[in-house]
Amino acid sequence: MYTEKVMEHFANPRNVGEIEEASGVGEVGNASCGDIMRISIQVEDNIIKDIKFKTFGCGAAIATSSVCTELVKGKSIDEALELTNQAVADALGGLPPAKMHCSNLAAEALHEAIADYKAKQGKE
Amino acid sequence: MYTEKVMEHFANPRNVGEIEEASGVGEVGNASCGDIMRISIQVEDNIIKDIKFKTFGCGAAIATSSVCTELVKGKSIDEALELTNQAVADALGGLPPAKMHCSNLAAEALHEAIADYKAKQGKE
Amino acid sequence: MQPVYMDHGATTPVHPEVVKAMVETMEKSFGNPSSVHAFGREARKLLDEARASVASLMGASPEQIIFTSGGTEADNMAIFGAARGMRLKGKGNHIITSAVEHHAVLDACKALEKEGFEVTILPVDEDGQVHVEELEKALRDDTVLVTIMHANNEVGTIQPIQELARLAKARGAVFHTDAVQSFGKIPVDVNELGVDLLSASAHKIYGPKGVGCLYIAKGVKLTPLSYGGSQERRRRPGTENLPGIVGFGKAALISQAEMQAEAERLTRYRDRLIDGLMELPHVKLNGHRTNRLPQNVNLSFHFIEGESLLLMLDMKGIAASSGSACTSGSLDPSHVLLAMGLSHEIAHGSLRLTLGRGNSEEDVDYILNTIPEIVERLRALSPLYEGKEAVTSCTQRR
Amino acid sequence: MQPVYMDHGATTPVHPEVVKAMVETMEKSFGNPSSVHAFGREARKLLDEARASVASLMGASPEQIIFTSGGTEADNMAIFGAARGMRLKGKGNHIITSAVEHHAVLDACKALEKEGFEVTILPVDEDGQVHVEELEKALRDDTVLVTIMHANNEVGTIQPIQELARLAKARGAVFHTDAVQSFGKIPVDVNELGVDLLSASAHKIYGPKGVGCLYIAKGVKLTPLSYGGSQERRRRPGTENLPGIVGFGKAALISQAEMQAEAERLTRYRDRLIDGLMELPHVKLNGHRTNRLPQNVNLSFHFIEGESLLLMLDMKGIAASSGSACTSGSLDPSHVLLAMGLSHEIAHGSLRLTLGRGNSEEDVDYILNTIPEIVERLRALSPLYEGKEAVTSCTQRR
Ligand SMILES: Cc1ncc(COP(=O)(O)O)c(C=O)c1O
Ligand SMILES: Cc1ncc(COP(=O)(O)O)c(C=O)c1O
Repeated sequence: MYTEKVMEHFANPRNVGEIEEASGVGEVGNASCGDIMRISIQVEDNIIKDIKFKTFGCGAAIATSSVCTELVKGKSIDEALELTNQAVADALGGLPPAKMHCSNLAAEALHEAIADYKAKQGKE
Repeated sequence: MYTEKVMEHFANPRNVGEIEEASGVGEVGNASCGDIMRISIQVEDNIIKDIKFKTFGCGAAIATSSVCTELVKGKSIDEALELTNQAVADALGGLPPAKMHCSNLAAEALHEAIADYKAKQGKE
Repeated sequence: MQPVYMDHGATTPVHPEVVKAMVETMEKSFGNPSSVHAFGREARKLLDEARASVASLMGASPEQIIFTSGGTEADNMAIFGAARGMRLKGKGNHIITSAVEHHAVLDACKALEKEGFEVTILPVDEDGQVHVEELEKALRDDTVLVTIMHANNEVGTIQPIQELARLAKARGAVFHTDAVQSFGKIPVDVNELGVDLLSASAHKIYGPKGVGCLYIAKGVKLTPLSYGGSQERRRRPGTENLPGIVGFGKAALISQAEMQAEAERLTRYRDRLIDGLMELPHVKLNGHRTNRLPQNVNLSFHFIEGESLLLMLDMKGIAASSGSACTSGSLDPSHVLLAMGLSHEIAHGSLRLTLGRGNSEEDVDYILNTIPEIVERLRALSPLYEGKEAVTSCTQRR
Repeated sequence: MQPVYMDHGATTPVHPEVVKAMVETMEKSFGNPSSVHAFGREARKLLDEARASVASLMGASPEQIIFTSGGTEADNMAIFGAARGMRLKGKGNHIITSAVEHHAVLDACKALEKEGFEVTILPVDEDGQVHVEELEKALRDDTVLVTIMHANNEVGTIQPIQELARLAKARGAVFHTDAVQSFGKIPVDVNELGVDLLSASAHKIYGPKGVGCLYIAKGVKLTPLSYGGSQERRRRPGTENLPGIVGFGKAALISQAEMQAEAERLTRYRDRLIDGLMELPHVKLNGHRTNRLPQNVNLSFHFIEGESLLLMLDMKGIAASSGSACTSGSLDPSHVLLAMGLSHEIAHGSLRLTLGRGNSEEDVDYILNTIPEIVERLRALSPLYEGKEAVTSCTQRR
C-alpha cells in the first residue's frame, strides 16, 4: 500500500526529536484521532537551521513528518511557508488516498511552528 | 440418487410391451405431467398369466413399472390387488423422496388394469 | 470407454492452469487482503491482478468489477440493489424482465413483487428471442430496472442486448444483463452492449465454483444485499475468496486468448450435432438455428422423457442435461421451453448438449452414433409412440 | 529469517491436506451436484460427505447445515432471515445484539433499523463480557431475535452463550451466535449451547476462503437472502462451491482430531506472550485474562499507534493486526475496544497476536525479544511519551 519512499522514511525517520530551546514549536492533531505531530525549529537569519519532529501516528504520519523536515531544513522561512501538502506527498512518491490527510498534518505542523516563531519574534 | 436395483430395472426393464388381446388394460398419468404408464394383463383362472407395460417417464417411473409387473406376474388377482405403493418402492430398495409418487403410479396402473378386467368380466 | 462430458452449460472442468494458480495462492499467498502486513499486501496484489484480468475480458475497468460468490449472487445483487436503490430515489417501482431468464433473475424479480414492485415479463418468440418492440411497449415512466439475459442457458439463444439496453436507458431505467452463459464464450463488451450491470460466473469458463462478479457502471448505485466489512468498496462484504478469485482471473485470461478459435471449433461441432440428430424422426430443434451460443445444442425427442434419456446416455458414458421436470426438482418442465410455446409433453423430452474445451470430433461421432439407438429404445417403451413406427420409417425412407 | 505469522484471527494458512482434497475435487469431481449424470452424482456424494464432517464438529445433523460463501453471509442470512421471518409471522420487531459484535452482525442489525426494526445493543464490561442480567433487562415480548457472538474476534473473550440462549428462547426469541472465531478452536456444540442459528467460516480453521456455513435448528424459518436454483434445500441458491466445501469438510475433520491438544499448546504460548509483554511499562491487556480463546493475545501499548507498530513488526517479519483506525478503513478505532471502555488513544495503540498451527515456541521467543525494542523506538518518536521515560525506568527497576 505504501511506496518504497514512504517505507524508507518510516524505517529511518530523519530529524527525530525535540530542539531544546526552539525558535518555534507547532503541534497539530490529537490522540483520539490517532495522529499528533510536533515540529520544533531553530531559525537563524531567517533560515531554518535545524528542525526536529515527534509523531504519534500511522506509517504515513511518521513518513510525512520525516520528509517534511528534510524538505525545509536549510531553507528560508518564506520558502518553507510555500511547502504544500501535495509537495510532501509527491516527495514520498504518493500516498494511498485514505492517507492523504497525513500530508496535510505535516505541513500544518510546520506552518504552526513558523507562526509560533514569528509570534515570539514580534514579542521580542 | 437411485439404488442399484432401480438402475438395474431401468437398464433392463422386464415385461415391456403390450398384450395384443389383453384381459384388462390400465393407463394412468398424462404426458404434461411427464409420466404415463399403461399396463396390460392377461388373466386366466384368476391368475395374472402375463403382464406387460409401456411407460413414458423418468427412470423411477420405468423401474417401478418394471418391478411392479415382476411382483404380480403369476399371482392371483386378489394378491395383485394387495400390492401397495410401499411394496413397489421397497422392492427397488427405496426411491428418492421426490420420486415416491412414481411408485403410486405403477400400483395404480395395475389396479386400473384389474378393474378393467373385472368390468369386462361383468359385461360378458 | 472415456466418458464424454457434454454438460458444460451446467459447469465446466477446472482448467489445469487455473488449478495451479489456485494451489499457488493457497500455498504461498494465504493472507487476508485487508491485512497491513506482507502476507496481506501480497494477497491484495493478487486480488488486484485478478480483477484486472476479469475486467479486461469484458472491456471494463478493474474498479467496476465486484467479486461475488457466483452468478446467482451477482444477479440478486444487481436486481435487488438496483430496484430498491431506484425506488429509494423515488424513481418508481416497475421492473421488466423476460420469460426465459434463469431462476436467479426470475425469482429475484418475483420476490420484489412481494415488496410492492410491479413486474412485467416479456414474452419470447418460438426461438426464445425477446423482441425490441415488446420492450418498447412495456417501458413506462416508472420503470426502474430492465433485466434481460445475454444468452440463454438452456437453448443458447442470444438476445439483442445492445438495442434493448439503449431503449431502456433512454427511458431512465437501469439495464442489467445476466451474461453467465455468454461471458468468455462470445465477445462480451460492456461498453458495446451499453449495459449498466452485468453478471458473470467463473465455473462456466473453466474457473472454480463459488466465484462470480458483477460489473457496475460508473454512477450506478446499488443498495447492498448484505453488510459487514469494507471489502469490495463496501458493496460486497466478507473476506475475499482469494484462491477462487485468482482462479477466475486466470480462467478469464485463458478464455480471452482462446475464445475466438474455440467458438469456431465448437460451432462446427454444434452444427454437426444439430444436423445429424435432426435426421432422426420426430425431433425438434429448440432455440434459434444460428443466433445461438457456439456450444449449445438443444433438441426435443418426441414421445420420450428427458430424465430417462439422460440416464441411458449416462450408462453410455455421456453426460448431458434436460429441461424435464424430473431433473429440475420442480413439477413443471423448463419454463424456458414452455415460454417458447412447446407443449409440456415435448418440453419433457428435451436434451441439452453443451460443448466445451475437452470435446473432440470423436465425441461428436460417438454421440451421433449413440443417441439414435437410445431414442429408439425409449420410444419402444413409450405408450405415446404407438402407430408412429410407420410414420418413422416413412420419414426415414424419404 | 522465516516470517512469523501471528494473525490467524484474520485468516489461516490452508492446511496441506485441505489443498490436496480441493485439488482432487477440481481434477476428478468437477461435476455440478444438481446434475443427473455420473459427474453430478459424484459431486453430490462429496457434498454430502463434507456436510456430515462440518455438522459433526458442531454436534448437528447434516441436514441442519447450509453452506454459504463465508461467515459474513451466514451472519446476514441468519439475522435478516430470522428477523424478517419472525416479523412476517407477527411476532414483533425488536432485536438484541451486543456492542462487541463483528460488523457483519452489527451492520446487518443497523440495516434492519431502516426496515423499522428496533435494535437494543447490550453493553459489555471492561473484559468485553456481556452480562446475562443485561439481556434479561433488554428482552421484551416483541423481541424476535437475539444475536450474540460466541467468542470475540479482537479480544478473544468468550460469552456465556448457554445462559443467554436459554433466556432468549424462554421469551420466544430466536437465538443466533456468530461462532466464526470459536468454531474448531474450542468445543462448539449446538445442542449444549442451545442456539437456533450458528455461523462459522472455513478460512479461520485452515480451510479455504469463500466458504462458511449456517446451522439452522429444526423448525427455525428464515426468509432467504437471495433467490435462484433449488440448492441447499432452497435456502441458499447458486451452484455449490464444491472444492471449497470439500476443503471446509476436510478442515473440520482435522480440527476435530487436533482441537484439544492444539488448544492446550496455544494457551501455553498465549500465556507466555501475555505475561512476557505485560512486563513492559504502560501495557494493558484487552479482554478477559482467562476466559478467552486459546489463540488470542490483545494488548494496548500506550503512547504509540497500532499501524506503526504493525509496520515495524512487519519489517521484522512478524504479521499481526491492530484495532487502530488506520487499519480498519474507518476513522474510529475498534468499536470493540471502545465498548470495553478504552480511550481512543489507548485503543489506537492496540496489538492483536493470534496464534495458530504453524507457530512454535521459537516464534514466541522471537516476539518476546522483538516487541520491546520496537515499542521503545516508537515511543521515542512519540510526542505523548515525554516525561514517561522516568516512570518507565522506575517500573523496570522494580
Ligand atoms: C444464465 C445463468 N444465470 C445464472 C446462473 C447461476 O450461476 P451460479 O451457478 O454461478 O450461481 C447460471 C448457472 O447456473 C446461468 O446459466
Ligand atoms: C467474529 C467474526 N464474524 C464474522 C466474520 C466474517 O467471516 P468471513 O470473513 O468468512 O465473511 C469474521 C472474520 O472476518 C469474524 O471474526
